[in-house]
Amino acid sequence: MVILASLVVPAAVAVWLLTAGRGLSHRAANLLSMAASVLTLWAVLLAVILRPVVDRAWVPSMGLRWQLAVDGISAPLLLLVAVLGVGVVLHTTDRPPVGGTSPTFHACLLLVELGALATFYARDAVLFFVAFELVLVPMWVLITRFGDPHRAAERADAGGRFVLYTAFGSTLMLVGILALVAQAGTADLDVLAQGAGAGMPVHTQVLVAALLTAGLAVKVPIFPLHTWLPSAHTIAPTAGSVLLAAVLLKMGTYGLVRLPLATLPDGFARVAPVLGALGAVGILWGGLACLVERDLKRLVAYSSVAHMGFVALGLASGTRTGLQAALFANIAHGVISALLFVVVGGLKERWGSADLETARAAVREVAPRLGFALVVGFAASLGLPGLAGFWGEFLAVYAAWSPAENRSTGLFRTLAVLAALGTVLAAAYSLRVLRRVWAGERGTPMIADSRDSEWDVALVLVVATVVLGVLPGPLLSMTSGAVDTIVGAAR
Amino acid sequence: MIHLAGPYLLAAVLAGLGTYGVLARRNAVLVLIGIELVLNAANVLLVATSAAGGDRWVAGNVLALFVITIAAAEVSVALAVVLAVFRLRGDIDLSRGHEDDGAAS
Amino acid sequence: MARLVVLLPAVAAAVGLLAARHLDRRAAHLVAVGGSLLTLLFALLQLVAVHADEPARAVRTLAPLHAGELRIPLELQATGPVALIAAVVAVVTWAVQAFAAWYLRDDDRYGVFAATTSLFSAGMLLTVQSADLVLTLVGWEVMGWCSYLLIGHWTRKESARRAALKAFLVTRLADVGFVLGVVALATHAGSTAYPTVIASYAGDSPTLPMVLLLVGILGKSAMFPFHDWLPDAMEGPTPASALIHAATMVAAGTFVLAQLFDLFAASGPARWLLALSTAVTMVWSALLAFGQSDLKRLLAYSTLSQVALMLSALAAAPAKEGPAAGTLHLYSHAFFKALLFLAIGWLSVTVGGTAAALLRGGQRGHLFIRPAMFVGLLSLAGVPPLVGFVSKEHVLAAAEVGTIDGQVRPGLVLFAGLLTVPLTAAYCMRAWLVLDDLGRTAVTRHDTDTATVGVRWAVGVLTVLTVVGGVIVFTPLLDLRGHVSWWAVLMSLLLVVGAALGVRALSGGEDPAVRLVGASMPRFDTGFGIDRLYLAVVANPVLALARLVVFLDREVVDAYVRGAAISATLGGRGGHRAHATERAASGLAWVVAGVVVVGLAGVALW
Amino acid sequence: MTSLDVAFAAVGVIAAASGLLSVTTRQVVHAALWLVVSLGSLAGCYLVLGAEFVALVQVLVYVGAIVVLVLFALMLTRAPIGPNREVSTSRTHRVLAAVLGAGVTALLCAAFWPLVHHAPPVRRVETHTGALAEQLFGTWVWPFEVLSLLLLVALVAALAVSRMARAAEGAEDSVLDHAGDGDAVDQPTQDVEPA
Repeated sequence: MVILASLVVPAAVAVWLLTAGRGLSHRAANLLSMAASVLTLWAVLLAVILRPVVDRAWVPSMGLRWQLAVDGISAPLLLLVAVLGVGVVLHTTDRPPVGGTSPTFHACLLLVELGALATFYARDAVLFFVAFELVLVPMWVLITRFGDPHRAAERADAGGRFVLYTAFGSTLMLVGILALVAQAGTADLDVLAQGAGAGMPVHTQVLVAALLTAGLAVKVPIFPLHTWLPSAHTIAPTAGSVLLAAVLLKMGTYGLVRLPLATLPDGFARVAPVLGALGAVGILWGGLACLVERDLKRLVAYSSVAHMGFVALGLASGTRTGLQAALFANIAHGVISALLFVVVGGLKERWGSADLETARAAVREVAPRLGFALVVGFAASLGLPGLAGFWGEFLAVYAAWSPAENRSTGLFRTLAVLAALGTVLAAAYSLRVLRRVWAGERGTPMIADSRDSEWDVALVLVVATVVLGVLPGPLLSMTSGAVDTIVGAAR
Repeated sequence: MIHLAGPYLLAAVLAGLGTYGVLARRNAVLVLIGIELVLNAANVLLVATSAAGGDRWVAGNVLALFVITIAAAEVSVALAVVLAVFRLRGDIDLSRGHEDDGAAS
Repeated sequence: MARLVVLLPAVAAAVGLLAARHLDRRAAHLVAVGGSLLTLLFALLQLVAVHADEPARAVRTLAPLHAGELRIPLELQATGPVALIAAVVAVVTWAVQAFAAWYLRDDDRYGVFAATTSLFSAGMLLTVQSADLVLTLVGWEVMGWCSYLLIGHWTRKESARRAALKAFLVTRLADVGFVLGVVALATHAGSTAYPTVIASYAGDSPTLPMVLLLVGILGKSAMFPFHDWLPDAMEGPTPASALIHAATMVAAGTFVLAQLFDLFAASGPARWLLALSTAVTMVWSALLAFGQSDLKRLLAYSTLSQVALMLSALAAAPAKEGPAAGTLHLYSHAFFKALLFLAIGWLSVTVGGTAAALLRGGQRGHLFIRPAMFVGLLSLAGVPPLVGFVSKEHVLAAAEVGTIDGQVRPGLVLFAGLLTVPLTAAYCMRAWLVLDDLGRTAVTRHDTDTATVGVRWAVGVLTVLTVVGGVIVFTPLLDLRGHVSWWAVLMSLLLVVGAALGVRALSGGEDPAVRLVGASMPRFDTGFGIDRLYLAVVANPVLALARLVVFLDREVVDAYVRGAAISATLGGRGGHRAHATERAASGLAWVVAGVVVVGLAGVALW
Repeated sequence: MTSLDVAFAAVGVIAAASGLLSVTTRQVVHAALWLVVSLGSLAGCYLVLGAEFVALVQVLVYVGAIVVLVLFALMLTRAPIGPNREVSTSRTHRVLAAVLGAGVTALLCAAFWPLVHHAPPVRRVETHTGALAEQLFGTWVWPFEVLSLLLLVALVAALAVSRMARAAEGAEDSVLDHAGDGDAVDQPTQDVEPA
């Protein structure tokens, strides 16, 4: 019941905002969306605690079911989405969107939240796909209509690139899902995971796993399928960037866990070395790109590529530690990148552009709060212990150093070394940004410090970053049961 | 007693002829004749199935009637279009392309 | 107790950070100094408790982490050496906090500085107390980050920004080795608890993990070839330098290695690596120290040399000797180096800088600084019975035992150590001559010394500890098994006295470095261009690679994407052009042809 | 071969042959007339298959109404009397069309082959008009009603299309008038559309 409530509330409000409520003022739309997202958050909280199950027939002739549930893997992601759902609406309170009407903007935010929640709830492969695709359109609207108002051509380019690239990935994934469902005769993800690809010839498993992995890798994104991400992030409004980084990318990694890894362990074992290697290359690639990138938002986007490389590496290692690492890094990246995009988006808004080469006032001097959040964000981004980023990356390196028996130890240890070197690059680009943006002696031109809703959001994220870093135990134990099930079934 | 091979063969032949008629004619009205032949091939199949029995709702015959009705509707609209085109272009030659239009006007 | 020792400074840091934002500096001061005093109190209580009862081998903190196959128990320990070093760290932290409150009295960011210092000490105490590799790593990295913030405290100064960046990046690069070493050790044991890890290697040689770990330690301890970040770090406020150099970050590696000494002793290549690196650093930085034009940088190079001495004890000591000599030197170095830094910081406030030329005769007539400096420099040079002498002799003794056994590696360390002894004495003498400038007659008295009671207490306590700290060898806290032979003592004493007198004789009333080194002093100041070497070997190639990556990203990886878009557009345009003159009849024919082909395919496949 | 088979073969061959003629003849009107023959003999086929009502409707609607409509259309479009090469497409096109027609036949034969291969003859079931009426106004009444609606819509649509064509004619004339003014059409700022 609470599951349905958490889906129906944003859906209903979004549809109402898009149809009857189009004339609402910014304030009214914001209040309404706030109410909806807070309600959703409560419903998700209840769902995470109560763990109910919804199971109704959907397309009986095809064996598809309207099957929704919560487990250890999806629970943290659901919470993340619900909290950020409130966060982005709160963040929008003081800044009416440019480029379209406020109700449309809020409706898009709610729809993205709805799609993400449905994706994480879904226990039916086809339902998962449908929910997965649901997010595309509102996100596209956010990018192309509400994006950077100064650059119309790039808005269209970024939005189109985002939609076409991810739709391309989704097509691959759809083919994989259909092949999987047709071969196994069921679309129930739990049943598929228990079956673990039994009775399927190995080459079919490898093919299907490769299709699924490739499709989902676009969304994650994993090198070399990442080029949609920087442009989308650069153009998207702050709330859009936050959702993109903290919600959409997570759907890709979640899909990797649920689909190829859980349902086709033997096939995935063959694909994993490639995935792991691309993840490690992504870590270095993203880190290196950040060293010379001029646009601050693009830089954060590239750092996302690097961080998702750790997730991919953890997933590829095939151990429980690796899976735990990936899930932790996933959540941690959600929080950290959300924080960074809130801060960086705020800076871009104040500066008028996000170019790093332009001489500006040092943020530490003129806007200490923003500066503080920026420092915490980048410190967490470079994997500082005590902040959220550390555990996932450390455990991912550990998992790569000691991969599962059926993985090549030599290869994975090389990848572990590369990934560890990637953390140095992360340190280098983080400090580069801090040195250019945060530290300095200039006090002009003055920019306003962060306050009100923006600061509230940033503060919540800072606290979340610290809490996750200091107390990783609850999150790790939340995921451990489900991880044991998945890897246990694979063994 | 009847072999179903006959009706089936007739249906196949009529469909082929109809296809040929559609493709080989330049005159739009004659194209319509080809379409009628294809529709009738379908009708032959329907009636033959009905004749083979085991049809509680007489679907074969009823559907054949429906097809005839639809054919009538289709022909009336199609002929209206043909006449409209004729009035616009002065002919109903399907082998003439757009650039010929441009040249003509 | 152990938990409180770690937790208190962390809480002080958090509260201090809040205080720095919302309250006045008085509150920040209270939190920082009070927190460090409380920490000191608990550290001392812990020391007493350890002395009285059974040492606590494992103290639970948070619930153990179950990260899949890996077990992370997150435990602390409180053995004798641990409690001792924790107490030392607490003392130095308190002294630094008390000093900083006065030193940074005009700084608008004192609150942040104090909070960062608290956090820094929390990191160090965590590293010291941890019985878990992951906790060690956490403390290790937290220290690294705090050192970045402390060195770069004056962000309005470009040189400080650069020094902070350099310090963090160099140590972080080396930390790759540390992380991988931890990971490799944990992989072997399936757990990160020290006892489990050590037990799992019974009979196994942990060469690779220890070499990796060692790389990290070399970086953090600023050993050759990572040594250049430390002198640059002098850009930070002097209290921060005192903290970083004396008892914490730079020396932390010694203690971590001492904890893992059983493993380290079993891995020859790692010990060779350490011996080579420390021998080079010891001698080279002692040489460089002599030629510095800035006395604070002189102290920085002396830190390098002394930390190298500490670590060399671990490289040289035979397995049966244990790591106690290194720990002892860590203990003594903490006191006298903190003392020296605080004294010179105090002095710099009164004269307005730390350059040798400015400081000439600066301390004359100063009631506090002069004796403090005297004791500190004597201890650094290794004059009995000061604490520096005691520990240095133990280190040399440990190397000597190995050398007598006929091993090359301890011999190398002993040789380097014996070279370092006179060099150290030489630069100490030079510092003293500069500060006390015997040839100068007119000395400006500094009546306007504003130092607070806290500062006087801090310097006084450190002075006393430097003088009497040596008695530690008569307690059972450190398991010292080496025996200092009388002839070694005699030899090093002769070397010290000879070098000191030689420098004195050469000076002739001038700064001896100016006379000896003269024109090449700027090259000493830049460490003979090692910074440019870093740039040329690491930074510039990486940046070039980064530019290549960006180019490839735009022109190759993305080219496929754009290529797909362009080909789709071209295809569409071509199709549109082809259809522009379409005849209905041929269009129909194509459609039917397509349908037939699809049908045929269906029938054929069916 | 049963007697019904023979009867069906007789009418079937007539239907097929006249169908062939109707799509190949060069005389436009003949094509329509051959279609009459073909559809009529198909009605015979239905009779043989026992569907008397369908046969009747076939004659009434197809032969009586549709073909007449076609003839009207031919006349209204000034179809030439006598053989005319212009009614068919070029030779290559026709060859392609023949191939595709044969392909369709082959395809259908291939699809039907498994159904009739070695199948024994079946008993013919006659559908009486009464039974048909019962079903048509019982089971199928809603589709039937929808179809009647469709017919109505088709009628209206036919009317509308012919009227629209007349309106478009007028519009085209006016566009041509403007085009005659020179290069005014090329200027996007100028509104060339008549109100």
